[in-house]
Amino acid sequence: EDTQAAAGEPQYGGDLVVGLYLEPLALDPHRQGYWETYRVSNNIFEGLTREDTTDTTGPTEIQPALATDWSVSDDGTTWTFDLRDGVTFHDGSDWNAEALDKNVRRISDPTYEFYDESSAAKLKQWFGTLTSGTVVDDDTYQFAFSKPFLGFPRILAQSMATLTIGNPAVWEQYGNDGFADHPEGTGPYKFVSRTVGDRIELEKNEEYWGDEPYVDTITFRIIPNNQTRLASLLSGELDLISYVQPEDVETLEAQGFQVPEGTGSSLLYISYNFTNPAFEDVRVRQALIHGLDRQKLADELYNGYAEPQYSFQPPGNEAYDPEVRDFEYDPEKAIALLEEAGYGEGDLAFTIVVDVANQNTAEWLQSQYKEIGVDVEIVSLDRTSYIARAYGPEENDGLSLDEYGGTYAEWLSQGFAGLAGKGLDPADFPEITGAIDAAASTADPDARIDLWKSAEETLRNEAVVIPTVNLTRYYALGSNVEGFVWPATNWYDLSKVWLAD
Amino acid sequence: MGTLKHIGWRLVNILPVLLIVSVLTFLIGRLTPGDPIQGQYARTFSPEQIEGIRDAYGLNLPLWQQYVKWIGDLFVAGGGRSIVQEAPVFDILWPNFLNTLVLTAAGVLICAVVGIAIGTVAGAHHRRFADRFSMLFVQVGSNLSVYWFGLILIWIFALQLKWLPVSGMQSRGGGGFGDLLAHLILPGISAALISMLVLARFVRIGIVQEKQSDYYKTFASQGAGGLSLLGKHVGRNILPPVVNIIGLEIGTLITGVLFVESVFNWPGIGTQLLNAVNGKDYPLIQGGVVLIALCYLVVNLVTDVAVDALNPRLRRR
Amino acid sequence: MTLQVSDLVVEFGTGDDAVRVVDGISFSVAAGETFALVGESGSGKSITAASVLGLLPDSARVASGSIRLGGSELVGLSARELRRFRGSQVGMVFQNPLASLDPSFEVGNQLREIIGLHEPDLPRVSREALAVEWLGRVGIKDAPRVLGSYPHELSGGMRQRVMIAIASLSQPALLIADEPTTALDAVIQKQILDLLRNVIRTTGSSLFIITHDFGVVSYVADRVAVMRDGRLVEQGDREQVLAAPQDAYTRELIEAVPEIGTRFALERAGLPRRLGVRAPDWAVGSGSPVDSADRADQVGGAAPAVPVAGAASGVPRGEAASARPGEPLVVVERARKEFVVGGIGTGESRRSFLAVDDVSLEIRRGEVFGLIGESGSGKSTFARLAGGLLPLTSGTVTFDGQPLSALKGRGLRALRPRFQYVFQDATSSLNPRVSVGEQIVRPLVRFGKAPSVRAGRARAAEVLDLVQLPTGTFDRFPHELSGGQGQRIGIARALALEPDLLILDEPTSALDVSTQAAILNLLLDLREQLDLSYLFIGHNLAVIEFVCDRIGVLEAGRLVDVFDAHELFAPGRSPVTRALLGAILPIERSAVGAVDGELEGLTETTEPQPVAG
Amino acid sequence: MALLQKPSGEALAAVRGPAGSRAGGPRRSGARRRSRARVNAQVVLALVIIAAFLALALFAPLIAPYAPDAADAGQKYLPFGSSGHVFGTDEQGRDILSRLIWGGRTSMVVALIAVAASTLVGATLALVAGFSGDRVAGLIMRTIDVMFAFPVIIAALAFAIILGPGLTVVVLAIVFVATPYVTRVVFAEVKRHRGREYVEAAVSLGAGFWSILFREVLPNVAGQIVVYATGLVGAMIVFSSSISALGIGVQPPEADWGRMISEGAKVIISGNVTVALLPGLVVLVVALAFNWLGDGLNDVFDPHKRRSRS
Ligand SMILES: Nc1ncnc2c1ncn2[C@@H]1O[C@H](COP(=O)(O)OP(=O)(O)OP(=O)(O)O)[C@@H](O)[C@H]1O
Ligand SMILES: Nc1ncnc2c1ncn2[C@@H]1O[C@H](COP(=O)(O)OP(=O)(O)OP(=O)(O)O)[C@@H](O)[C@H]1O
Ligand SMILES: [Mg+2]
Ligand SMILES: [Mg+2]
Repeated sequence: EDTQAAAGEPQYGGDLVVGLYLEPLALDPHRQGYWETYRVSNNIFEGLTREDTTDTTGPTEIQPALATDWSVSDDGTTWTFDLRDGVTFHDGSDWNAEALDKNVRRISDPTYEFYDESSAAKLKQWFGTLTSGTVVDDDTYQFAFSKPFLGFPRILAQSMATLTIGNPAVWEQYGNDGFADHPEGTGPYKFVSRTVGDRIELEKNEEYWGDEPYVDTITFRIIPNNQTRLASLLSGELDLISYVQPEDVETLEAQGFQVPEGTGSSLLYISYNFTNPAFEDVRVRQALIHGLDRQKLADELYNGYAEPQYSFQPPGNEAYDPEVRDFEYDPEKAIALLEEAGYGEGDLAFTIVVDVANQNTAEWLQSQYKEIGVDVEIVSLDRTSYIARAYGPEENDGLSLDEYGGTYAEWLSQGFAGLAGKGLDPADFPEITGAIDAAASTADPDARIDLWKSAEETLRNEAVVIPTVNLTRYYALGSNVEGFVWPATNWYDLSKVWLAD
Repeated sequence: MGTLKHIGWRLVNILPVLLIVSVLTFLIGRLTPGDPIQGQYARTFSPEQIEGIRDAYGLNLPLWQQYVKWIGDLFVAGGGRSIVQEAPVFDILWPNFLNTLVLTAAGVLICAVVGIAIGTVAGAHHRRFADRFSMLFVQVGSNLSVYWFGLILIWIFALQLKWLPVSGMQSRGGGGFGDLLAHLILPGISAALISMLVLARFVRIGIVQEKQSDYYKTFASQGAGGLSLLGKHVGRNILPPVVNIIGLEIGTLITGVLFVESVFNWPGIGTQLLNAVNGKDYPLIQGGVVLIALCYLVVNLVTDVAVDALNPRLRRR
Repeated sequence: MTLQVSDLVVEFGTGDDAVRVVDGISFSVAAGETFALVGESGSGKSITAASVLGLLPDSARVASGSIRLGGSELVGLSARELRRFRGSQVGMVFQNPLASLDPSFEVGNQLREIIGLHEPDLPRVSREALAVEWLGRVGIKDAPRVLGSYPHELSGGMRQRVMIAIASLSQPALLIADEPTTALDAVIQKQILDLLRNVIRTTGSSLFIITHDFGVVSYVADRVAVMRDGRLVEQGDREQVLAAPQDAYTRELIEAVPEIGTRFALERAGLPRRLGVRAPDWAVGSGSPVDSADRADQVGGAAPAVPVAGAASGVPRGEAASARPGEPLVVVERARKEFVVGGIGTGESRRSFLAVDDVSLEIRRGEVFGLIGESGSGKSTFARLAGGLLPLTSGTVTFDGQPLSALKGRGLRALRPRFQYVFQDATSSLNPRVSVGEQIVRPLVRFGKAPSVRAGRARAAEVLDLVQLPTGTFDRFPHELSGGQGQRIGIARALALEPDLLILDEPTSALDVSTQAAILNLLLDLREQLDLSYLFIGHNLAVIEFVCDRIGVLEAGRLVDVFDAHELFAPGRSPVTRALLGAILPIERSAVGAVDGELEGLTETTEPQPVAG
Repeated sequence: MALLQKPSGEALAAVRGPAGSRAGGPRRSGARRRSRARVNAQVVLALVIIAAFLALALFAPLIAPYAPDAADAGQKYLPFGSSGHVFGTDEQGRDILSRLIWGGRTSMVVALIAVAASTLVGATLALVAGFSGDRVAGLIMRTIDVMFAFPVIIAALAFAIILGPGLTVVVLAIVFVATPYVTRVVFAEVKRHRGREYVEAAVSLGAGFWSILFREVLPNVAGQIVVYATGLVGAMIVFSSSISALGIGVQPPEADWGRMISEGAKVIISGNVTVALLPGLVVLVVALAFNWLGDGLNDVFDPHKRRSRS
């Protein structure tokens, strides 16, 4: 927010170069994944709704995008959207209910010529209960679900497994597979070119329906090596980078770079291997939470550029409550609980499985748990092997580390589904599943958030997961980059960014 | 066997080698845990949903069918489609591959020129100061991790002195050939260092040994000396190992520059392969390995033929 | 320009470890003069020669003394300063010509380069022409093929001639030739010596020649020095040294020179066929200053050689051996060997070259079969075929009833110890990285000829002793040996296995006559004791006649003549044979002038050559 | 055996020189010549360095001031020369000096074992291929091609997945990477010796295939092999850092130079010089020592050098 305050009169023009830390996935609105992808693609595609990307504290408000208005039936199953008028795709063709319908059919209607099986599979999580999509008139469209789905508008504004809008003319011309090579939507920037492994270039969409974006072109460069990305920013080759390392914050600030403070809506969390019998005992799980000093973790490992987290709902989430606490740091208690569960000092031993990127966290945890008499061994793996191991754990595996989260309350059900992949049998936790089901399918908009909060509470009480920290410094910008806001979600809006001289 | 026949035979041999490589890569990919879908969706999707996506990508078909389909794709469908990037494999790999070749060429050139020069100086001044000093220079250079040393180069030349760019192949807004060269210098040097030491050491020993040979005396006795003797006769006699090592170096760099690529963010095939591995993107991994394998095989073949051609005793078989 | 060497001391190593191999020698070579250095193998001749040009091995250095060339001191000059003298003023033919060419370049290329060193402005065509001309001068007829060949594709003699051409073509003021004609047949040898003499005569330069061949000394030398153990034991005018040697060693040397007819003289006298053994009348008649007492002394105080040797077998043993009708040991039938030359990458069209052309012969058990012929006629190639080292293009080789040419792997290897091979190029045939002792021991142990390594060593020491090398040689590496020492290692290595057949490719070319005599006697002794057979290739006809029972003559790969050694001079010999005989260089020993009448007659019938004056 | 004794050669004796001065050059006692390798200063230095590091590794528990995994994250990234932590601390606040000392245990041993193994395998394959017919040589060299063609990361990952990450994987990955190189380098050297006369001589002396390879040709290429192999030691420690960066190597918090380098590389630009530079320098010193040792050993294999009495 301070960047805006300092800003003078915004200027148009220039090339904004953004350093990404990951190669984005396909630029296809229905196949995309990862935030880093969305940080690129939300300049090209828009959804029916969007999050308020000027809100730095959250929960972000849902704003109209390609839809101007929406309403839900009383039973919570049917959503009707009024579509924005006068919007065109990048090739000039019209945005209307027909176009939306083709998007819907692409992911849900096997009879459609361009039904895309893989998109459908990926979107099934939210669209599995979709019973019909109906063109009411040129500017009105209706979604009908078999169950109440009050979270729908916010889901529509997400990056993954959701229905952002692509130009149907493109898949009609190039086929479903060809879309990613010719990504076209309605967004403020148009796709120019992409070299996988190197860069993606966008140019300003002169016909954009919203406010005119400032910079003429945006170049996204993919620079996975943290040090190189840092150096490229320092040398002025980049204007903006994501995934700043805590170690680098001071260096950057000392040299006049901006490292805005904020919170995304994700968190680092530790989950248990439920196939390991040791973790069947809730006391053991609680002990491991009591034994963890999250404040110290944030201070020591992240140089204070992270906030400790106590809830499985990340900050920025609509159901996030900063006040809730799970099991606070209390090593004595942890030791006592372990004792109770039958583990004396050194009796409990397991491995922590991590992605190399989180190796230092694991090392820190290792010494932390030593203090409560738990012996931890580290297995640090490359990304795929990590996922494979974490989601197909070996017997002695204990903990694994992930980072994820979203602004939508339904994230809780996703996170919980993910835990199931790690061997948690939902049937063992009927209270949790019950609470989640109740929240997900409520038809009462006023009760919805509270239901999710209490679902989170059941989860918290059962100690099925250890929320850990949330990073507070994630992006860094050159000193001449103005108008950048780190909203309380996992991406940003570049159409508001401008370059000072 | 005649030379031509021999080359033909070697060319024919490439096929089975490629076949084995392709089968192995395929099997390693499929038989080890983890898959591209799980990699992307495990955190938020339930196991059943993930299974559904796998179906959509045909990953649940019998292995042999997948293999056969992929082999077919190699020839007609641009190597199949990347599961993660959703694009034809060779469309993704080809530009990166060319970039890698550019970097490799620069690396090999620098390596050959500097390595041979240092080896020559050292060999010609065996056990004297120039020998020790110049060898120390390459020894130091080559025994530093590229991963590490590359960053130091960046720190010095790009951040402190601001002479050279940090990363990538082109400056903001693109640039001409000069710009490319500027981007090529640091990665080129880093790549060259990987094998420079081996080359320099072989040149050095070669020279020392050749200088003891009788023919060296013959020419010395005729007043030949200095560069002509070193360059022509010694040079020619140590050429086979030198060519061999340079051939190896080319091969090495094609995948070995992975770390150079990573440090200097050179958009090359190594990075792609690493991405592919990280995402367990089967078609991309397989296509990449086959492409690299083919490269290696060709480079090795050319090297072998060249080395044999350089040996008069082997040439006329 | 004169070469003036005074008090030259050359040592290997320094300090206490230093080994002195040249021990204070002085001599000079005047302009227009030919100076011959003869002497014991390993006495330091080559080292002396190499020190002139500063081309000593790395580990050797001139410890003291001076080498002056036309007024400039060469000792102590840097390599760069020395380079001014090399080639242009001093040319050098190294002792081991077989490895002295760059293996990676065609001969023509190397010749052109060296011509370019001396005449940088000469265009390529003229260089080529000059190269061809010089190859012609050294007796190479098919110059184009040779120019386009790699060194390993040439015969030993061809390479040696190329070396001579290289050293001579700049017509240096001083030409140092270290045993320049060892691999050459008599005809070529004479041609080359004539050439060298001519050069010297016309340009007023000097020739410093190291040789073992007293024929050569007689033919070209003005002055002669005799070297032994790093010292010059005698030096003087040729006539004086040859005719009236002062030093006992010189006398010993001269006496050991094999000459045409010696064998028959011994036979007639009923004496064993051994060199250094002379029919008493002959010895007396020769007026040699070596008196019998002196000789008895050398025998080591034993009883006089002749009676003892005779008594040992009762009959002249040589006769007995050659008369015995042994069954055939080796049968070669219609052997052909074709080499392919040219082809891809050589810039020449691919064609084949017949090195051995339809040769059939037998070697009988206990026989010494001599093979002679011009250089490049295919002797070594034939020997390799007979020894199972090269595959035949067609034909068969049978050894003791077993078809060698059809045997492979294990079967062939089992036979290996029974036929052995002494390579023409001794140095190259030794493994440079294995000590010579080890190289002798290995085959012994391998074939169970020595039950243990220890026994093998003992045995190696024995054979080293047989070939007159000190036991200390055991631990040396090939590069630490002189030419003759290396050659003897090759012989020792093969002999130690006691093979049935020994193929000897110019086995004594690098040996001084005294050592040569010892080796030849040894071979003859062994043959008698062990019933060995030899295939003996040589250029020195006196040696061939002395040791061989039958002789075959090769010309351009074809066997043109086979005859009994007694019939060497018989009418009906092929023109090649006659030419070779005609080119023999007699030794001008004034007192020996009265050789046996028979011998003299023979020499006359074969166009005796004028002796150099 | 009794056969070839001194021939009955009184006649022979007649041509021999006076007793004691047999032909054969200058007298020297044979005994003193055996393996008087003059070890040069460089080799001594190299051996001292290597021995020192091995000793440090061996006695790590006694020497290292701290346990290698004794972390105090509150004390992280202390610079060089800090009191209590002379070499500073790393991102977990562990003592770098102690980690370097302990790290030698894994790094040196791993590199040595792996390099030795790949040299053994590679050199053997190369020798065999160099002296075999087209068919066998082709088979060997094409197999090597398969290994070559396989990108390192994929191979390393495959090992890691099959065996689980750890030391064995590092060793195997190094062997996998290094073997084809050794093979091709040695193969080219070996081929130069095919057709040499000494080999022909060995054949005529009845040497069998293996004997020619290992007793005749090997000594002639051993120098090159040693030079190459010793060069690999440093390179492979460095390479293991790359594997570590992929998460395949030695598992944390165990100390390992390769891992320390890759961790250091994460903060070079950030300016944490100590943690970034020290491990690299240690590996450099060790690598240099091995290089020098290799050059020295090469001289030992070269009889020209071995006897150089200078
Ligand atoms: N590199 C070396 N290291 C040690 N000793 C050597 C070396 N080269 C030669 N010698 C020894 O020096 C002595 C003189 O050698 P030189 O080659 O001069 O003998 P030579 O008189 O030419 O003998 P030949 O007639 O056999 O060629 C020999 O005893 C030889 O063994
Ligand atoms: N490997 C080869 N390739 C091609 N030609 C060869 C090869 N070896 C020998 N020759 C040729 O075969 C012919 C016979 O060579 P060989 O060595 O048998 O001669 P030689 O009779 O032993 O001669 P010298 O007395 O000079 O040693 C020569 O003309 C030579 O150039
Ligand atoms: Mg000599
Ligand atoms: Mg010959």
